[in-house]
Amino acid sequence: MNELIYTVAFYIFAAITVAAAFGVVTKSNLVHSALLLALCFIGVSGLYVLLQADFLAAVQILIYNGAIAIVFVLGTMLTRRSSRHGTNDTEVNIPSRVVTLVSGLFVVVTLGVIATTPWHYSSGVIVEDTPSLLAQLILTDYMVVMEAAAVLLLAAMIGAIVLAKGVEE
Amino acid sequence: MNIALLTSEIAVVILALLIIVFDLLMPRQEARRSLGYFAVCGLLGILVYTFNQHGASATVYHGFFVVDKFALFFKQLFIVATILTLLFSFDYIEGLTHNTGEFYALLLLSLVGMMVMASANDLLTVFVGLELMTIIFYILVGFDLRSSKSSEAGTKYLILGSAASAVLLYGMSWVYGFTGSIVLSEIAAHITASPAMLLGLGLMLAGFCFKMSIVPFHMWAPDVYEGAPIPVTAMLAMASKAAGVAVLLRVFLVAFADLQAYWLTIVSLLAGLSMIVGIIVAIWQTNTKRMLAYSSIAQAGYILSGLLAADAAGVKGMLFYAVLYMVANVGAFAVTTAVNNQYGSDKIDDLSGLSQKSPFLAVVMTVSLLSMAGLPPMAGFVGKMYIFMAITDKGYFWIAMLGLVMSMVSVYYYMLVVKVMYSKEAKNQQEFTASVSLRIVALISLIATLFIGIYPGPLAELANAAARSLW
Amino acid sequence: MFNQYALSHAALIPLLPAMSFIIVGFFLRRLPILAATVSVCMSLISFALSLGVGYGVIANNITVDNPLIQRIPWLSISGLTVDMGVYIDPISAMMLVIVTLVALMVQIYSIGYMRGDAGFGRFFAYLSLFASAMLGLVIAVNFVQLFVFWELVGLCSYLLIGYYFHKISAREAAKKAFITTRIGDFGLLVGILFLQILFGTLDFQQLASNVPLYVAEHGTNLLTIVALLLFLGPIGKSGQFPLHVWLPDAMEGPTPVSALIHAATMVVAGVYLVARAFFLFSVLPNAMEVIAWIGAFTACFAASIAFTQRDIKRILAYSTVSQLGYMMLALGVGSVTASMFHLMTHAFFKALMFLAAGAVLHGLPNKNDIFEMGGLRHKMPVTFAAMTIGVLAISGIPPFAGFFSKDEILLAVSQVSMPLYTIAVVTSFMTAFYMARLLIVVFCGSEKPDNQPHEAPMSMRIPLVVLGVLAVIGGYIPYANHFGDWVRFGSASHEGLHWGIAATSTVLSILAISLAWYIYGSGKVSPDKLSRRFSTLYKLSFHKYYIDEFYLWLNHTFVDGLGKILYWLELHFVEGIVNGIAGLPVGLGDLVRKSQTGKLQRYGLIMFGAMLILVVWLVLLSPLFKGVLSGGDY
Amino acid sequence: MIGLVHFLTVAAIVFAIGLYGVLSKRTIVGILMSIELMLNAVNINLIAFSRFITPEVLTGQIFAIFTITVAAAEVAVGMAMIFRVYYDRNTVHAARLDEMRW
Amino acid sequence: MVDFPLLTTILLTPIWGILVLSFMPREADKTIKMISAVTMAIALGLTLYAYWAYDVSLGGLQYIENVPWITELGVSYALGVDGISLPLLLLTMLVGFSTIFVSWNVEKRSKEFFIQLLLLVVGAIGTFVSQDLFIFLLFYELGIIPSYIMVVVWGSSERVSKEYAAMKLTIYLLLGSAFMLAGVIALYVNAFPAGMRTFSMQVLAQAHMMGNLSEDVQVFTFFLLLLGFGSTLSMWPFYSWAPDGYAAAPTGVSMLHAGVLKKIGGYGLIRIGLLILPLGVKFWAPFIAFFAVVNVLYAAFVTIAQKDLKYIVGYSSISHMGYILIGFAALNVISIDGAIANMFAHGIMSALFFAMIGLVYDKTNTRQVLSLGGLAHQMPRVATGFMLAGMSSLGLPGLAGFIPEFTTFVGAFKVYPLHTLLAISGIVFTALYILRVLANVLFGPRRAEFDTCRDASGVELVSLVLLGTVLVVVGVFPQLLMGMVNSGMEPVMALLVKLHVTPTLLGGVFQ
Repeated sequence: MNELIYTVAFYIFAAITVAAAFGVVTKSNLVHSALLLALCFIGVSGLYVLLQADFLAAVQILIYNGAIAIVFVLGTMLTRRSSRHGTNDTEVNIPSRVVTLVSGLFVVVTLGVIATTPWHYSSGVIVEDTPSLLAQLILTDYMVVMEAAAVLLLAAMIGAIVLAKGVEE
Repeated sequence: MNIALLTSEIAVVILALLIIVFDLLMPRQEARRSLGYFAVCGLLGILVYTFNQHGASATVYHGFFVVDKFALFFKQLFIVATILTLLFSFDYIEGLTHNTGEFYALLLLSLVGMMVMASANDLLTVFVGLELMTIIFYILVGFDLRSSKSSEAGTKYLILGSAASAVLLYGMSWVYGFTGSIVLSEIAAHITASPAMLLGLGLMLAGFCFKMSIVPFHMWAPDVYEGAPIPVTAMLAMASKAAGVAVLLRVFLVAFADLQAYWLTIVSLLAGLSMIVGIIVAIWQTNTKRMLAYSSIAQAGYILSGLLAADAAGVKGMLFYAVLYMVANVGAFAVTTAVNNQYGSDKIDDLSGLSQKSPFLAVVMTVSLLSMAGLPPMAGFVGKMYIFMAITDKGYFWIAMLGLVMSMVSVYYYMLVVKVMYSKEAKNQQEFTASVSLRIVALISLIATLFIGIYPGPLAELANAAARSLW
Repeated sequence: MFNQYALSHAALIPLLPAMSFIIVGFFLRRLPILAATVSVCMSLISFALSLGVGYGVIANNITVDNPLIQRIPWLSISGLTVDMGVYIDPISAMMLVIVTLVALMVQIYSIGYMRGDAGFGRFFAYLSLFASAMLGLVIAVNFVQLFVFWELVGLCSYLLIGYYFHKISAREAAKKAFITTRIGDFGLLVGILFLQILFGTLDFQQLASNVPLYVAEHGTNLLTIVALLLFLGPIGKSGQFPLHVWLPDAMEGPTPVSALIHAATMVVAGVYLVARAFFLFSVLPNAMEVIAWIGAFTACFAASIAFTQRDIKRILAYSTVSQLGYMMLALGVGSVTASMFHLMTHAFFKALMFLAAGAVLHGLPNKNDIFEMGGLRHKMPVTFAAMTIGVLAISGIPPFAGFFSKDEILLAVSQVSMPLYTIAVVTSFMTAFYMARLLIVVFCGSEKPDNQPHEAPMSMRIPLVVLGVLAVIGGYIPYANHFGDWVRFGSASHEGLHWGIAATSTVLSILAISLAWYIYGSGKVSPDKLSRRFSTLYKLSFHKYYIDEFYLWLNHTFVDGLGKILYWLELHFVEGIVNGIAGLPVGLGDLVRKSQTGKLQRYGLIMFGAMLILVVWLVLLSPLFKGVLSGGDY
Repeated sequence: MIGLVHFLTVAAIVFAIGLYGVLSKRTIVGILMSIELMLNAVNINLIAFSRFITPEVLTGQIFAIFTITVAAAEVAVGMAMIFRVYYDRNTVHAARLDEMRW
Repeated sequence: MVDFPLLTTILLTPIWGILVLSFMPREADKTIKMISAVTMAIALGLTLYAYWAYDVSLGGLQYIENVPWITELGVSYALGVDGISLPLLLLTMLVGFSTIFVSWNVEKRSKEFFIQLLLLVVGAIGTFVSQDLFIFLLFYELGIIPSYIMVVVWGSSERVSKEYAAMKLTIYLLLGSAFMLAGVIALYVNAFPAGMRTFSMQVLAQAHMMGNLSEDVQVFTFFLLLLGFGSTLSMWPFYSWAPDGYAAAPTGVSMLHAGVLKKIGGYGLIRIGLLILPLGVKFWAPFIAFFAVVNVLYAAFVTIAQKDLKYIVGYSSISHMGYILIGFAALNVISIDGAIANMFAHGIMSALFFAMIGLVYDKTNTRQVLSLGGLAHQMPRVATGFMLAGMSSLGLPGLAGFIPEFTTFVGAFKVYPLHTLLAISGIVFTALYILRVLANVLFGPRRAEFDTCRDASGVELVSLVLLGTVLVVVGVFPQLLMGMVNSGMEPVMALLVKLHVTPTLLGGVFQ
């Protein structure tokens, strides 16, 4: 029973994720894309829950939906008047069958790999209290990475400011 | 937990932060050159300090971060590259932007990224270090706010770089998934030639090749090099590429060594392709930076080919080559900067009559270019010999052959530049000025190129020690 | 005493003129009198030494079987040693005397002839160099030395023919001489190389002892080829058919040069070479036959051309060719004695005639055509006398020098081959005819009104007299003194005159002279009419059988043509390939860079495409993947 | 039974869709979104592996956290860059960015 | 005396010259020239001393210096000369010294010019004195780039533009050297197992003896070297850089290239090819012999069709290289002696030729044979130089060209009779074109338009006198050269004996 729910939930979330993702790339209206992207993120966070990564699911919602998707929507709005002058769609875009071919082939290969690889499943116990373990790990083993990431965020912030501020002054 | 091993990285971060602070404290109108000197002095201090770390080969944090001769070699390379780049670009940067302080700070932070990469001993550190460096470079590439080329270059780099990062990351996830670990040595222990492993390996190789601008993952490089401010281009060419090499070496030789049979052929093809494409396309370039970009693609091919030996000799060759390539590029970019300061553009034609206006810079340019082409007695020749001897030993003679032939073809377009400098008349009779620091950098590059070419012993020993510490 | 000194210091004979060359050439070029003095003095000493050598040869009983040889190493490397040295036997001693004598005479003569010429010093320097080279050739101890000096005389010939280098004709003639003889030298060099390979030595003495052994062991086939190759050298140098074409043109040089080089000395170098290498030729009957026939043919052929020539020096040139043919013929039938004898007498009378011709030209500047001269005997008695002696000598009229030597040749030929003998006799007739023609046309008849001839100055007359005397007595005295005992190959042969042969040739010569008188002197027959009657023959002869034209055509068509074709290929094909290869990376680069469209998604496509290929490749390589695909399980 | 393979499959599909988007979206913003999709696919992979391969050490989850961090930084810089481009040329169409080529 | 580093001094003298020149003000034209001249004079003097003091009877390498350089690679700064290299070193000096004076009239940017000229010379010196392959390579390519610059800046465009010619020369030589480098790498890696590797020519020569180099390796490696050295030597079909390059180059560069740098190819074939890879040489020798003949004849015929003096000498020097090649290919002591001596003789000769052409060009502003004529009237000295060079070129005895050619033929004829025969026939064609040139340029009627041209005088005479004297002295006393060359043949002889050179084609005739 539990398993069934799990299965159903998985398929629902998977469907949401894939469908939304598909929408993101196929919709020509960017705002729609951005909203679908947010939906997709939600689907993904659902999958995280299924994978017993509650903390990640929360982070996903917070950062992706709360920040990134919003930024996208904002960005889309701000650049909406984008001039398409001089762009010739037929000339510019890569024929979609080529793109489809590449992506399709990639999926096929990956699926082949997934199917043929002998995974070394672990029979270990799943950690229950993920957030605290994560916190501990990040501040010990992964401290360098954490520091680097911090620096990265700082730099990105400075950079974003400098770039966005422009040359008006 | 030996935090002392992180000292140099932390010091650079502090330096960067100090610069930001000072930048804020300084009056708006005051020139920021003092910040540049400050950065240079700081880096010099750190450079000296890194020599202190020699001998200590240790890992910290669950083996995620390793300080060995290999890492130190690259760190010193990055620091030197940064110092030299800063020195020759003071004038340029001041003409470029008002955000000089931020520029210096970001440059230093990207240096931190590279240093982290050099020491990274697990996939996550590799990834974060790489992103730290790359993302800052996205910003720096787009830093010339007046130039639409700069923002175009930044965007291209950002989009393609992020996509490549995604690919790299996806590859890492497969490797992690199959081996159950992200630490390189543990990966090596669990590795088998399973499809997932190879998929991950392939994706990671693609990702690294992108960073190193190996054909056919090189497409971004010419546009980005051309659009970016010169010091950034220089850093991209010298340091970012070297950082790519550093992680590539560590990952492939430590983690993936057992799968050599699978990746060697591909690497040989990629290296060969890079040499060919980089050189034949460079022939057509009219922009100095773009020409150097293609040339750097070819150089990346040469460096990569050293991987084919998959032993200490090959790695030694690569490290050696990375250094001399850096030295040569410093010279070339310094001259380009000087010319750009003069004329405001980077066309090869702008070099006209340089041999008359500034014979010294003309000589530096010539020697640098020829070093890249690999002509004796310049350093490039020795570097190529090291690499090619190592790979010939392992049966990749055809690559050596191809490399030598292509390097001579490359002389063709280097000669076109030389011709412009020596036989064309200058555009105007204006006095040619170049700052002292730029001249010093050019002189250093010249002397180093010739010295390494004629007496490669010391550097080779350093590189050798660094290479051996990988095993 | 002196002859001992001369013998032991024979090396000085060529060295003295060489010294003179250096002194004159580098220091005295602008000082004509000193230049002439130095070179004449040197020649004189050389001549004296040569006489000493000649006397020493007789006194010390040095024979051809017992030569006096001095050597110093010139070149010595592993496996090859080449000496320079002095090889004195009667033959070379005779040559030394002749060469130094003629050289001396010509130099004295030149003092007058060349007076006032801008290049006076240069001229004497060249003459000295030539004398030195020729003498070096004469005393060669081995083929290399011989070849070295052989080439050097060629050079001097070139320089002296082209002495009036402002004249295009002289320049072309010099070039032609060099190149033509070079063709012969090619054969000579190859022959020498063969000898070196076959015998491991080029020394005459050693070769002479090795050749018979070789022949006994290996037969003569290869050696015959070698000998014929060697003979190519003489063909070129001694103006034998078919390489005779340069010699008449060589008359563009100053007349003393023609006398010295192209009549008396250098051109006989070929003959001398064959005589010197007779140990080789003599054992090769086939080669000998070829030599004989070439000689005979050349003699007759050149004579037939000389018939119709109008240029005084050219007539003499063809007669030289013809006489050289005689000498070759004599060698070909095995008589070194006859050949050398004729060489000597020929040197005297031919030099005499040339110098006489020079005197004529000196008296009548810028006139070469004999038919524009005429009646010169009054104004130029000495010259006339000299020329007459020369003509009589060459025609073989007793007791002049030519009679004895020619008789010797005819005798030798008659003992070997009747057809050759016939040719020789006919040639003798022709010779007498055209020489008489020359003499008559130039000196007899009436004077041309616009000519202002004058006799030559003293310095020019002395040599005429000396040589004239020699041309008279130069035959009989050697003949009487058993020339053949000394100058010989193998056993001495001295049979005396064969009266039948002597009479035949003498009678024929007199007939020929008479005929010439009848046609050209008496005025009863118009030469023009005759020439019109036999116009085809006349034209053939006058145009030298069109051989020059033929060679020119050959040269233009094949050599220049091939050059042009190859150069065309070079420009369009080789360059094309080179530029094509060079263009390959450039063109390819252009193609590749077109993929750099600037559109980032294109870049992305290429990147992802490459990534895909890479991944597919790797994954397909995986043994597991393959195992699964082929149905196995893991 | 839903297992690792299923999650990996979803991730693969999302990644491929992202890849498709990178190549086919017309504006830079769209492309950036597609890249985010790819990164999310990676995260699914990582967390799935973390769950099934190394449940006791959470490596994958930590990796995912950093991926998210980096993605955020990337987006921030990316949007700033897009504003610059838009400011410079009044367009965010990828195909218009071809001032430099060949 | 033994300890005095003579070769280093010789090598360093021009380098000091370069350093001094780089700090001279650009305007000090005369001083710059004087410094170059003095430098080269010192170097020439030292070389003459070395030549004189070399113990011929002892033979072998002398003036040896050996300082470990890059120990891990087995590179050492090893210098030394023997009978093979010493004549070539002397040649370098003689020609180098002359070029300074030939270039005396360079006014434009003279500082750069002389620095690069000296660089060219240094490169040549280095290749000839080094006994270490690595050092050899270091110097080998040193001259190429300065050549490029000099051609581009100071050259002249005639049939092709100087830019084209310079590029062709550069790329051609460099591509050749790429193959050569590949060959050297292959040699280095195969000669000894890792850890014992070395670049020392002496030690590498042992590898064959020790059986380390299989025949296949030698054949392949030598093929690569042949491509490299062959193009340096302008072996057919790798010659097409030479005529254009010489034609476009300023006189001094033409002299150095045709006279000296080209010879590095021949030197390399012997020093690196024959001594280190004998089996490879043996395998390729018949091919080389064939190419040699093509070189001689093809180039001779092409020369015949030329109208430009420099092209004539250019193609003619290609033709002459055939003699060197066939001497090399014959693989016996006499012919190799001849080949080496020929390098010397040809070097002097072609340098003199180019010097004279340079003078003519300076004075008349044309190099077209057809627009020249009768120059012997106005310029007897130049004419003398032309004559000397021309006559040496066609192998006239008494000048330097003859004995080398003769010995080459003697040696080669034994092994390749047919080839040699064809090659010898080249002397006829050589005579043809040389004499045509001499006739058309020097002789003929006086032309009024050249009456203003003054004969060579002052420094212009230096090259004429020096090179002309050498031509004559070596021609008259060939042992001066041949004795030296032959003393260097000892190691070659030992090898050749071992090789059991089997004659090919018609070679059997003589056995």
